[in-house]
Amino acid sequence: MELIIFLITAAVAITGAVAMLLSPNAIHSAIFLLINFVAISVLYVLLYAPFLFAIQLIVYAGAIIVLFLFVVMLLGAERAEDTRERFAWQRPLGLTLAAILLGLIGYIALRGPTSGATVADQQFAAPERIAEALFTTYLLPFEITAFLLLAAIVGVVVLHMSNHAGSGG
Amino acid sequence: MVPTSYYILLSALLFTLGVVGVITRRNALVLFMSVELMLNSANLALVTFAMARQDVAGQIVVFFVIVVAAAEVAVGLALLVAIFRTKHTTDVDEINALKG
Amino acid sequence: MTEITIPPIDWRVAAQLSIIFGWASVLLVIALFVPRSRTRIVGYLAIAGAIVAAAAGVPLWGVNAETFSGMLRLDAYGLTLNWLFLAAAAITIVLSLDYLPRQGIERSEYYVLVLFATGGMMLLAQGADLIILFLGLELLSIVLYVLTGFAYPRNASEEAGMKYLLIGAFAGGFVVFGIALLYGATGSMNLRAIGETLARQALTLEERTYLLAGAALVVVGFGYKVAMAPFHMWAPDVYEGAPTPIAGLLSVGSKAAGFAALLRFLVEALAGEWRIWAPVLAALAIVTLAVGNIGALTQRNVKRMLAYSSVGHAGYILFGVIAAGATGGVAGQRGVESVLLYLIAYTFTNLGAFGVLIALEHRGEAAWDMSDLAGLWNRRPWLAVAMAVCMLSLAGIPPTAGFWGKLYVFTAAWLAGMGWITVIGVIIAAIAAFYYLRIVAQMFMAEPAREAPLPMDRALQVGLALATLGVLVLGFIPTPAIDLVQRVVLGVRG
Amino acid sequence: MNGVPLLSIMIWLPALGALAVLALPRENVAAQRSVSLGAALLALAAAIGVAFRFDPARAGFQLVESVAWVPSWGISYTVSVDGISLWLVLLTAFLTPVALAASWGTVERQERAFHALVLFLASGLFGVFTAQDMLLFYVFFEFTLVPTALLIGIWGGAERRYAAIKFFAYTFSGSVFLLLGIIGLYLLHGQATGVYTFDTAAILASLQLGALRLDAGAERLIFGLFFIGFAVKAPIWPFHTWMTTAHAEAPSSGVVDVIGLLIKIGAYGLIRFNVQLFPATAAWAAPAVGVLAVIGILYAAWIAYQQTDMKRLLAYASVSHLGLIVLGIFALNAQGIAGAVAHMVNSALTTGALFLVVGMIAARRGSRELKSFGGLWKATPWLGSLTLLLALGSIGLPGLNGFISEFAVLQGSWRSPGLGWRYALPAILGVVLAAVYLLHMYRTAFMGETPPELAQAPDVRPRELALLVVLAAPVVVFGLYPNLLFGPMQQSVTQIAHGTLPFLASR
Repeated sequence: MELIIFLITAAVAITGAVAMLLSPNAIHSAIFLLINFVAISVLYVLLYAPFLFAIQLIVYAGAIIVLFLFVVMLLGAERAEDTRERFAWQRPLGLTLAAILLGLIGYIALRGPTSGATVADQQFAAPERIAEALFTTYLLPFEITAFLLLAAIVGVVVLHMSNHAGSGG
Repeated sequence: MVPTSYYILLSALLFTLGVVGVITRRNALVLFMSVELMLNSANLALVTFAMARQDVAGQIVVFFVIVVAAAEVAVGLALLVAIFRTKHTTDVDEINALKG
Repeated sequence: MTEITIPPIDWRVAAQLSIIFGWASVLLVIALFVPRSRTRIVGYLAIAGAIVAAAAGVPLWGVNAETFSGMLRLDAYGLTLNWLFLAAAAITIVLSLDYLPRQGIERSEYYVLVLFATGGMMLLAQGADLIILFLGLELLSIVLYVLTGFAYPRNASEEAGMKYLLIGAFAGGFVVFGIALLYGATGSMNLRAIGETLARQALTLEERTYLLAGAALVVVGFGYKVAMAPFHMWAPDVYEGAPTPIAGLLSVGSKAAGFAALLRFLVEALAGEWRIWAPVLAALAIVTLAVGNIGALTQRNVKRMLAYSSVGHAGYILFGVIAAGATGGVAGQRGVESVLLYLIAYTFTNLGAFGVLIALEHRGEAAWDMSDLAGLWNRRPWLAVAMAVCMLSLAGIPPTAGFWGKLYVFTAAWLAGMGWITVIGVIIAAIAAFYYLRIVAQMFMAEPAREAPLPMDRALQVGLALATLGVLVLGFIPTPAIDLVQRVVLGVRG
Repeated sequence: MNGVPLLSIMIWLPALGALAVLALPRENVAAQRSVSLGAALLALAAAIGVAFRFDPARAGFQLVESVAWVPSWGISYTVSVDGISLWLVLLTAFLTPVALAASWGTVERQERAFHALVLFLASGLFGVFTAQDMLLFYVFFEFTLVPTALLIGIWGGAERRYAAIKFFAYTFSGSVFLLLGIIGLYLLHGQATGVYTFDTAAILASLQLGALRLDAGAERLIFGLFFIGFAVKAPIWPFHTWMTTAHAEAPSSGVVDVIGLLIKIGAYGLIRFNVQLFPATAAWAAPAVGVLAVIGILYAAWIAYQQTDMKRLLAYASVSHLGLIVLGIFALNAQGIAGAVAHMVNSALTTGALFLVVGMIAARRGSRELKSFGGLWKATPWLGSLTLLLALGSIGLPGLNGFISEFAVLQGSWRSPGLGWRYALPAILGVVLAAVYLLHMYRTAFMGETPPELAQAPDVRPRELALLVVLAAPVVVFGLYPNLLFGPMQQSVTQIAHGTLPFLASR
């Protein structure tokens, strides 16, 4: 059963990726990428990574994709590349993939992912374990990410402000 | 149990698709998305190996990769917005003041 | 709920890093209170921070320790490189003090970002774990994207930043996937642990496949970072578009840090596979040399020429990296030393060359064409002499720093049993001398194209003098630097 | 007195003088001239001091001064002289003040930098001829390139940039092979004996004592690398084209030709490294090198005869002389090598003086084309007679200096088992041709009808007279008393020739 779930999810993920590449429209690309991300998050559940499942949905699917969409719409750049043809396959494909994903998630939620598990310690990556590791073994990288984000924030602010200074004169 | 190699195969495939995207597409936004796809496939591989080895390290790295990706996207989009305001394009081929 | 106790930390190991990151954060706050007209103060403070961090390293010489669960290493290798990075950062800031207001892009955050970049480089030099290497790389890169795009209102600068970012993110993807595969193959991301696993030779066929593929991907990712061919195509565009001091920092700091990490990765983790990766890297080194130097030959734009030349120099450094992995005899040790010496020589030389370009640049007007250098000897003799010294050093002509670097890498490669690449490298060095020479000829033997005044600020003079004197002193008295690098032993050999 | 490091003083004095000159104010030309000339004369005094301390009865290196430079690599600052380098050191010391004085009034701009570069060049040349450490030798060898290229490129003729770049590109390309050879020899020696050193004497000892045994392939490879470097620098035909361009485009006063281009570093390197370190391979290669040398002698002489530009003519003449020198070196016997060294000194003196003469008369006429001259004898009898003396010396008239060294080279090559009469005869033909082209030039310029532009040309000025007399004096002295020239080098040359003897005998 698990194999079937895996195969279906994998198919969805690949289809999403391919469709992202083929869409001439940046918005469609972003949505197909979203589908891909959600599919991968399903796989995370299968792989006993509940914490990452949540992070994947919240950060990637929630924040990054939204940021993409926001920029695309802000810039009006959705068809910056090739505007000649518009494929009719995108909408039904996207809807189908989304439906499959929803079904999968519902199934897993009802049955649980551990159909044929032979894993010794299913809790090896429980959120508490991750938290503990983050603050002990992985303290240094954790601190570095703090500075990395700080640098990125400063950078974004600088780029934005210099832009203002420039357009102001 | 799904064999580990299936997952690795899938992630390799997605990674390749991401690389292809970066190489073939010209829209800077889609380039970004392709890079995200690459990072995600790497994450999938990491989680798979973490599972195979019952080791939390792989998952921790995924966490860091996600943070880095977010920071990168933030800076990238800020740059893109800045460029777009002056040039009104996201096509990397038109970002060619430097070609020569 | 388990109690989380933070493990004890050996602060000696993280001392320099803490100073840099801490000071950068403090400066961010200070910058808020510095009026816009006196941003320079932040620059001075940043330099002071770099000097303090460098001084803090002095008592640490000889310490060989790890902390943060073996992720951060302090050894002579890391310490030497840290000093190099701090020197590069300080010179870059000195060169920027005058450049930024002239270009109308002076902002205090600039100096803070340079410090952050330096911190990223130091992480690459000290990191003993793939995670740290990855995060250091990304920290460095993200800051450099921003700094590359800093030169508003020049559109080219932002575009260069964008180009660099896309390539950098692409390369980052390779690194992450490579790390994933290495982790899958060996079950660890600690460099030494990977090396030990390999030494036991207990890998299955599948795991070996993962290992080699992962190593290849990591090398490709770092290859982009250090601009080795065929992953170099971004370099000329980015160098040209970036603010000139940042182009200098890119060409020395980012490259040195990339090589520092690559060397540690290859030697500590993958020394056991030397027979496989050495020929591959040797081929890459030759391609890099050819592409970089032939590319430089065709350029009339000096900034682009320096970019191609820096690609070419990556090839020479690769010689040392290859030698560093060789087991048995003195070759490996010589390789590590040669890479360090080459990086030291190259850093001073290239910063000097970019410093001269900065002196030539005026607001809103790029002076990077060969003809802009014409007759510089008549207009500004010392500027011409400084540039000539740097060009001779890049060409590897004694008695300059570059000569010793070349001599060292050639010797190391020969000792590692790669005499043939030494021969090719030497022949290419002879060809490369030509385009450096063309610049010297242009400065000394051509008539000036125009008589634009060249105002030079005191800070710029100091920065240029530092770099040029560094090249000359290293050239005449290389002994201290050589003795320094000869005491460097990569942890794993100890 | 013995504690004074005379050699180092001699090497570094000109460089210090150069820095001092650069520190002087731009306008004060008189001070610049006196400081630079003073530095050069002091260096000459030091060189003469070296000559007095030198013991001609001993072979090998003397007056060794050694300081560790990069001890961990076995690089040291070791300078010393033997009988061969002594002469080249003296030649350099002698020509430097002459060149500086000859430049007065001919350098239109930036005289300060001109003097400084000439002095730097002198330092480099001293270093090349005294360095006993291979790497130190290489450093000085390369260091001479930069001032020479700048001197040609800044103050030269119309095509000066091309000439300077060509000069640099050729010689630098050659010298990287030299570097490769040095590194190779260093590593092979280190691996064989465990002692990593660049010291020529130490490596020579290891080679002779058998501590370092190279197989024939490796030895030939390293010999070849050294040879390429020196052949380009020397220059041996067919690598000579940079030299004629450089001579043609160098400042027409002839200063740079005298100091920068005529002092034979390449030929010196051939003796010091190729012949001394690898006698077996030298014997093996002698016939082939001899062919190149003979072709060079004849070809350059023939081209020289066809030249109408006097500087070009002299340039080809010096290539032809160089062929003779190389032939002498690869005769591999005492006579040949001694003759070659003597000819290096003699041709630098006479050809250099002729270059200065060309500079002087070109300044009077504003042209170097032979056909615009004629009848100078009538206008400038003193200049004419001195030039005749120098030209005859260069041709090799018995009683003047050229004769004795050419004779030694020819005799040496005739007797050498590696070369023999097949090589000596065409070389003799080349010597005859030299008489033809030089006398042709002399006759065209100084005899015949005087064109109106030259009728009022002033005769030799006091400074010019002093220069030419200074240069002509050794021409006569060496001609009348050749033992002065050959005596001090005898032991060193014999020692080198002794090394090649077994390999020549086995042919």
